[in-house]
Amino acid sequence: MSEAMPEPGKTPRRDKITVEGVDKTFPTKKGEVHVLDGVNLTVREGEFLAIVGPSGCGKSTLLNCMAGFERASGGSIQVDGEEVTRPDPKRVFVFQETGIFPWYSVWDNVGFGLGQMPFEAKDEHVMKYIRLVGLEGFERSFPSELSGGMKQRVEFARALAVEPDVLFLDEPFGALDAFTRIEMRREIVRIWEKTGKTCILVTHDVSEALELADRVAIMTRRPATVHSVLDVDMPRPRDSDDPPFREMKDLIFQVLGVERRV
Amino acid sequence: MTEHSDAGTVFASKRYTNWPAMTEDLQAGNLHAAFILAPLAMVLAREGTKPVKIVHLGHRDGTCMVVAKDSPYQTFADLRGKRIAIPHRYSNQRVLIERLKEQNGFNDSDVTLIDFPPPEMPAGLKAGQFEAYIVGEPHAARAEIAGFGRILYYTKDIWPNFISCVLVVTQELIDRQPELVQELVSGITASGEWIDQGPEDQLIAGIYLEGEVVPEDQLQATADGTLPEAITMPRDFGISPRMQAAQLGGLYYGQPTDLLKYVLSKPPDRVKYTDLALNREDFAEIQRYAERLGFFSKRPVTADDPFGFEDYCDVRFERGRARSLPLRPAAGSGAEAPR
Amino acid sequence: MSHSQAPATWWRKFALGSLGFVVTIALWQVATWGNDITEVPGPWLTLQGLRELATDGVLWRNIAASVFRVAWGFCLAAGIGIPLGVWMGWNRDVVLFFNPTIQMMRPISPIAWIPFAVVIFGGANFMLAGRILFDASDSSAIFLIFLASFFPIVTATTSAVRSIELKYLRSAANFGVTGLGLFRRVILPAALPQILTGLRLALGIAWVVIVAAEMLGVTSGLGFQVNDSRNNLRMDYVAAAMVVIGLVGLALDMAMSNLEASALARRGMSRR
Amino acid sequence: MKLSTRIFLAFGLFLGGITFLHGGLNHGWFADQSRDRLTVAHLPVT
Repeated sequence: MSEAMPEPGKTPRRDKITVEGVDKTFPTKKGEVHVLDGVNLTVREGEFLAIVGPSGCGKSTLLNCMAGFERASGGSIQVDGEEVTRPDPKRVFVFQETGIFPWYSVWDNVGFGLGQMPFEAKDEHVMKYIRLVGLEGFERSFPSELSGGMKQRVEFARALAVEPDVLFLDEPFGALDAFTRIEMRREIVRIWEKTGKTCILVTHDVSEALELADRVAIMTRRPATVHSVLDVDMPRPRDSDDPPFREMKDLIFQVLGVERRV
Repeated sequence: MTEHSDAGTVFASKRYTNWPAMTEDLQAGNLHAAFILAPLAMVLAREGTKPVKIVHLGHRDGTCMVVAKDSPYQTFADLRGKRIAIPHRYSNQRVLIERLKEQNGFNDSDVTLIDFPPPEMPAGLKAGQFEAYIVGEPHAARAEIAGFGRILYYTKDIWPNFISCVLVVTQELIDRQPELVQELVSGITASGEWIDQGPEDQLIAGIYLEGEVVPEDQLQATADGTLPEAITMPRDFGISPRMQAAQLGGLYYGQPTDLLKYVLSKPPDRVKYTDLALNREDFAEIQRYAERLGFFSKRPVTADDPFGFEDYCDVRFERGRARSLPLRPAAGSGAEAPR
Repeated sequence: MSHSQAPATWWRKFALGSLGFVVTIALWQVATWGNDITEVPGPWLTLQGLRELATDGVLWRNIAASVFRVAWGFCLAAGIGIPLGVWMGWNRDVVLFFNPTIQMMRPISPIAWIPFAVVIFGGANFMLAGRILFDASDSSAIFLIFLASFFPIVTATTSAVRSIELKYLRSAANFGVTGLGLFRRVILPAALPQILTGLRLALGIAWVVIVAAEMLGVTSGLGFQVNDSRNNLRMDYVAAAMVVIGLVGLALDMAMSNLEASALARRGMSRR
Repeated sequence: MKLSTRIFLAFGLFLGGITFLHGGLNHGWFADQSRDRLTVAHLPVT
């Protein structure tokens, strides 16, 4: 897997994930719930794509289908041209309230996906990613002894340790306080720029989407489809008070049909 | 000392809390020797899965019928239509009741028999759950000592020399180690005679008067209580064999020694440990009652399926050589043995 | 308790605890004033009885017998109950297969099984290297303890495995961890807290059952001690045995909760 | 030491210890076997 890193900010060339005509219905006691209706979306390699939409519109379901946790009822999802049938260490999912294991230390958590390796090699590899997310010195601690932000960092380190091609981020900062959230957003952009992974972020926070993504896909209400995909060609680091930032934000809210001013 | 071990046989006493547990262990082969109710022994010999034989008697008499002290009942006839508590369906007490019913012309409906756990009989009488109870000692004496009970009959008043408990052994033990059974039976005969007719001024091995020096090897009790620890007896307790027996009983029964002292002495013929040889007539009479009361319902006794003395008794071991008990003069006993 | 309070200091816990203890003893003493050893004994008589039983050595034999039977019955129940519970929790058809039977047998009190236990295990002793390992009363009592512990353990383990948070299972799947590794590294550790609670509960039930089970058909153990003392008109021994039953039961429970605490020490959940 | 081994060890030691204790006290494991034994059962009742 080549480490060639496209320069950050320039739109990358090749398609990494293609979503064509995807439907998804859930059987419930009260009959079928139609969540996704003909979703089409392509994600290019090394791109940071945000998926925005009202809560409950099915964006998490779409992400779960792309990750292989759920099977699409119709249509197809392909990564590097192969149909997605089940989860794969090449495409790692980061959960809202962190999915790290409370019974393992930070070191064990980060090394969870690495399987059988000689200890020195594993330790070196694990420590590399612990340093990457700035948690050096905490490798022996347990999740219950860490703050929300630190736990999120462990989850990122665990995801990156298996060197996936794609990172699925399902509202990863939802459980954090406002200050940590800002800090973690800068952290994920830094890691993304440094590692060149393809990142797909699901969020209902429009500002977050605009601060992080190269492109923003806007989902409609349920049964959801992709309404439109906007290019966010603003230089980084981005300031949410810049006029172009606010204009795009108005545009997205308009598309979503949500009054922004309080 | 038996032929197999120079160190002699260990006869380990094992105390049960109820008859069913003991009969189950006998039938399951976990137990090969036991003192058990005479009728129950006959039922086991007749219907048990593991054949057993009665080889000796445990003791005679030792059962009393007790009524409330202030109650009007003076004879069994007064108990017509009343409730009497008995320890077990196949108990000898039930046979005694049957004889009393015969003597007083009662039919079955004239008295109600209640199965009742012996230790709770005194409290049951006091609480009025029944008008009388008939049980082995010391549960009869308890009501008397506590002051709310009165002995209506001693066994000797109903059925002199009545057999109550017998020593049974499994046929398997008889076939496999007859000499062990022999040693057990002659030992019991000797101790019975010692209790009833032993010398008044001699102490049996292991019993020391208070203040006497106790040889070192006697001090520790083995884990399973076979070798008794040295027992020190208060000097004023009395040193007749019956009093020594009360001390020993206290260790193996776990019951208060003064209660046993009372049972073994007031009156002395309350329970007898001599004349323990099996005799045909005693058992024949008990068998007659047992059959009438339907003790052998599972396998009724009939002409072509007889059940006689030889089927449940084995007298060989009683004729073995007598055994002498290790006695020693009570040094400085001084105390006059109470009569 | 609307306002938040500082956690009880060690001193406050000890003082109130022992005060409660002393008051109970005082009430007990008054209620049984003047009784002798053939009636409900007072604390002083019980203490003396306890001393006698201890010096006589019979107390230690009976404690060893009861704890021995609880230990074996409980461990066998855990050894079979936990794997079955995990399998049931993990596989929908397996739980549909086993659960109705288990839930039907669960309410049957182990005491009801005593007659069967005695018949099934009444036979030979179980020998080990020429020595008796389980005699007849041991095995029937162990069987009853097995029943008393098995059902709570299986039920607790099943619900523990079924209630594992989806995100842990998805994380494991995402990293390609399946099969035995999944059980060893994710399912068992995730279910451990609830399983340990189930174990502690089962041990408590087992200890209540053992004393009742030993009332019949055995010749050693604390249950036997109670019954035997009753037969021998030694109510002081009965009360002493009850005190010992309480203390040993408490000791077992504390041991179990220490094990639970140390197992969950760094998971931030043990400070319940 | 791994948690699971610690739990197994705790239960194993407890089981082994109590088995020896019970064996010794109630089944006479350590009593001398040179002598013949016959258990004679009785109830504390005449």
